[in-house]
Amino acid sequence: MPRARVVINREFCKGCALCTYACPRGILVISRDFNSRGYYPVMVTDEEHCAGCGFCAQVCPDVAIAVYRE
Amino acid sequence: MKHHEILIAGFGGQGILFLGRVLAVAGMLEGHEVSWYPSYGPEMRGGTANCTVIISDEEIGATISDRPGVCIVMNEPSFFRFAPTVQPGGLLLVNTSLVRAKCEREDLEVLSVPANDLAKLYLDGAEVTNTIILGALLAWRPIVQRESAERALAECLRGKREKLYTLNLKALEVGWEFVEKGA
Amino acid sequence: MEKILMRGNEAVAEAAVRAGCRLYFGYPITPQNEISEYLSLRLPQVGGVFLQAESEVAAIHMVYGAAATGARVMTSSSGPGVSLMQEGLSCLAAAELPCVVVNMSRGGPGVGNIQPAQSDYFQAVKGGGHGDYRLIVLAPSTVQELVDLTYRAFYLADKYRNPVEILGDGMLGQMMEPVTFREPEFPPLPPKDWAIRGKGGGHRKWIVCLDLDPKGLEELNLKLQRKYRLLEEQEANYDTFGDPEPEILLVGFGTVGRILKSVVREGMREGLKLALFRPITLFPFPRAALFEKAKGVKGILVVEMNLGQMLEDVELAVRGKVPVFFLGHTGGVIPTVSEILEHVHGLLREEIRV
Amino acid sequence: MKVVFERPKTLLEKPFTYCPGCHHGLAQRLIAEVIEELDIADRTIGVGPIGCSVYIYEFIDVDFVVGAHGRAPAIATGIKRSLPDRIVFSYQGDGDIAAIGTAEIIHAANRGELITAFFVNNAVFGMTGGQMAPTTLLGQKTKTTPLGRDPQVHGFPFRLGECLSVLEGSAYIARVALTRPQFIRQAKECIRKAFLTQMEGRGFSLVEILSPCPTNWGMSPKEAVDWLEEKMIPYFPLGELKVKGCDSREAP
Repeated sequence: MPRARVVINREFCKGCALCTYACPRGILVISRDFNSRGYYPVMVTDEEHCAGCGFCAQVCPDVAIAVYRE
Repeated sequence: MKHHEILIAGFGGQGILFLGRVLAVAGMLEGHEVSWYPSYGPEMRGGTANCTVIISDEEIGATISDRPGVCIVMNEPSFFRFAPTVQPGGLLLVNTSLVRAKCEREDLEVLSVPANDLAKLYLDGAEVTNTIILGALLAWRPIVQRESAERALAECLRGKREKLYTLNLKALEVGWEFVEKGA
Repeated sequence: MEKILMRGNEAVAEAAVRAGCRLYFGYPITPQNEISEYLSLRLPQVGGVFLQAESEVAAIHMVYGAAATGARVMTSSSGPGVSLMQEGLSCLAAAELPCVVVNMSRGGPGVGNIQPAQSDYFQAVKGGGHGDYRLIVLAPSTVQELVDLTYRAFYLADKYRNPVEILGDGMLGQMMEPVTFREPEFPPLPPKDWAIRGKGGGHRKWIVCLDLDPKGLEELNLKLQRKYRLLEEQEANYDTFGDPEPEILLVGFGTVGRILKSVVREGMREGLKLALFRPITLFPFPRAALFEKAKGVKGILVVEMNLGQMLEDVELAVRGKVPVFFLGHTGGVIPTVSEILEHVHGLLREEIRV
Repeated sequence: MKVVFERPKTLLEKPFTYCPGCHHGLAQRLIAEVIEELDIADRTIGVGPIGCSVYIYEFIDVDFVVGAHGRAPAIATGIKRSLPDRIVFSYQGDGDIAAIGTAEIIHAANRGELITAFFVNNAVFGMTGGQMAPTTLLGQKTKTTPLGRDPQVHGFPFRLGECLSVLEGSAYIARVALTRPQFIRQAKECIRKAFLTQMEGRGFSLVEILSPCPTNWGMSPKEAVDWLEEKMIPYFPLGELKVKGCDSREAP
């Protein structure tokens, strides 16, 4: 069971990747599937490792990320 | 039918606009149509002032006149500028205290009133030459009744300037008497 | 009712307050400063707001903001200042916000001078700023009419959700005439449910003066045009005076309109068959009425304190059926009764063969 | 699970129309959060400008008025004077507030107008396609400074915040950036203080938000964020420039 959960709104994300640099654990990457607007949104590679710090959501210019923690 | 076009001219500080306003209010109080149109802007700030008052029994169209029937000149520059414009047969009222030049036109009625000298003689030199001139004008030609002018003075001197009312009444009397006793 | 001898500028200010105007934003410019001077004292007495802005540009946008809240608001200026306000007026027209703008116009172009002129006619009636819009333009010719049209201006602004310009001039602003403040009764106005006042418990609203979608913007423009057509049908207004079957019809607005009244009166005394047609609304221009009135006349003489601006609307209105002549002065020169009358005689002698 | 972060309700549920990596969305999220936390959405009126910032009216769930280029402070003044108990803010870019609308913002501040201005400074004209802004840095290349901004020709980058700080009517002026989580936390605090300054009737308030424009800077979002920190912050230092009664440059 992961301790935290990152929910990415794939339709809001524009793949700017700023969250991937903000994540202290490096578990966010740009996905290979584009969304309906043609952007490649981010995805979580290893949710087990998420500490639920919320940095990704804080820096997201598109407010496309929600974060939850135990 | 009553219809007077009166041009009043002089320099700033002589109460030109005030004199015009008193005339207009007096006309209004008598139930006539009236209008008052001042010169304004840099012309006034440069020291000269004039206004046109029209008192009429019919609705007033043009509010200025290029040939006024009555013209009051309170200083010399005004005399030179406006005396030639007066309608033939019209009245030119000259403040001879300040206008030394003589009117060459023979088609005018000329009324000479040494308003500043009268003020010095009877009113301690108070700055009410405008009202002295008004008194003289109304004694010579009853454009409005003297009582209306007195009421208009009260109307125009309401509030802060109320204390000047008595002085102005006296000034009106001085001008009136000057004409009555034979100008 | 009591008559008060009042200066045009002060009369318009008092009428605005009585019409319910509670906010004024403006910037000093001669010859209309008495409007703001009067309101700076008067508006606080009725719980209103007077604010001297840093420029006419700022003033008109303050008007825009206050108008968006549904308040009755006005500004005033003269020629060069009204030019600076065109940006805001275009926005007010686009956002369909009601407000009243008084232009006590002066000599132009450029800084010009401060004497009365009517050379802002094109600017006032043809839009003035960018885009396909019109202001409602009212042209009073006496101080009493200035008062009556100020009441009407606020009513029309609210009724049509459109900026209204009162186009006066330095003479009308500076002169005094007796006035009474007869408060007119207008039909009830629809509620301002569009006003921006914070969403409260309800849904949010917005007022914008842009639409980046071409179809949307065209739709707005078509809606505005429908409004302008309605205005033409319902609000075109004018005054006539003189011979019921004139040979020469004199046409002039505002200050010139009243001078022409003297011309007609004097001409009729001399046995001339003259009449006056004086548009009171410059937009909508009383085209249909003028077309009717022009039937049977030998000629029309348009007189303006500009070099032929309303002239174009007169020509359009009579559609070439009657010869139209023009006499104009500008730069602060005021046409005189005798000059105009002489011109009329000249026309009858030479131009118009009876 | 507890919520660490969720999109605020006052930010309408639709994707931003800004370019990838642009901080407008972030700035608008913080404003929406503060409005929500202060519980003032029902009596807040926003004033939109022209430029990329204009889209704010599509995203924050409060009443909005949008007017012409640079005039938002005048429009906000009209609204506030008409409805003194409402909370009125403008949201403007650098071209809007620091070039065409300089007079309006300076005089609104100097009057101590009880409004709050948010100033998004990205050192370039965004919507018109990347021309020089008053805040363009020396040497910075833009569409109209193709060889870099030359002070001999174009003058110097304009520090609006400092300029407004010296006015008697301004009560709260701060400059913030949104490039890292701690900056973002500070920014939100400044935005909150700015609104409170207005609500407490202390005077005019402004928060300048340094923001990247990857598209017009010709950079990736990450490069743009780095460039902002390396180049912009040294010229436009972060912190509170004015808190009425004291003159402090400390970060909140």
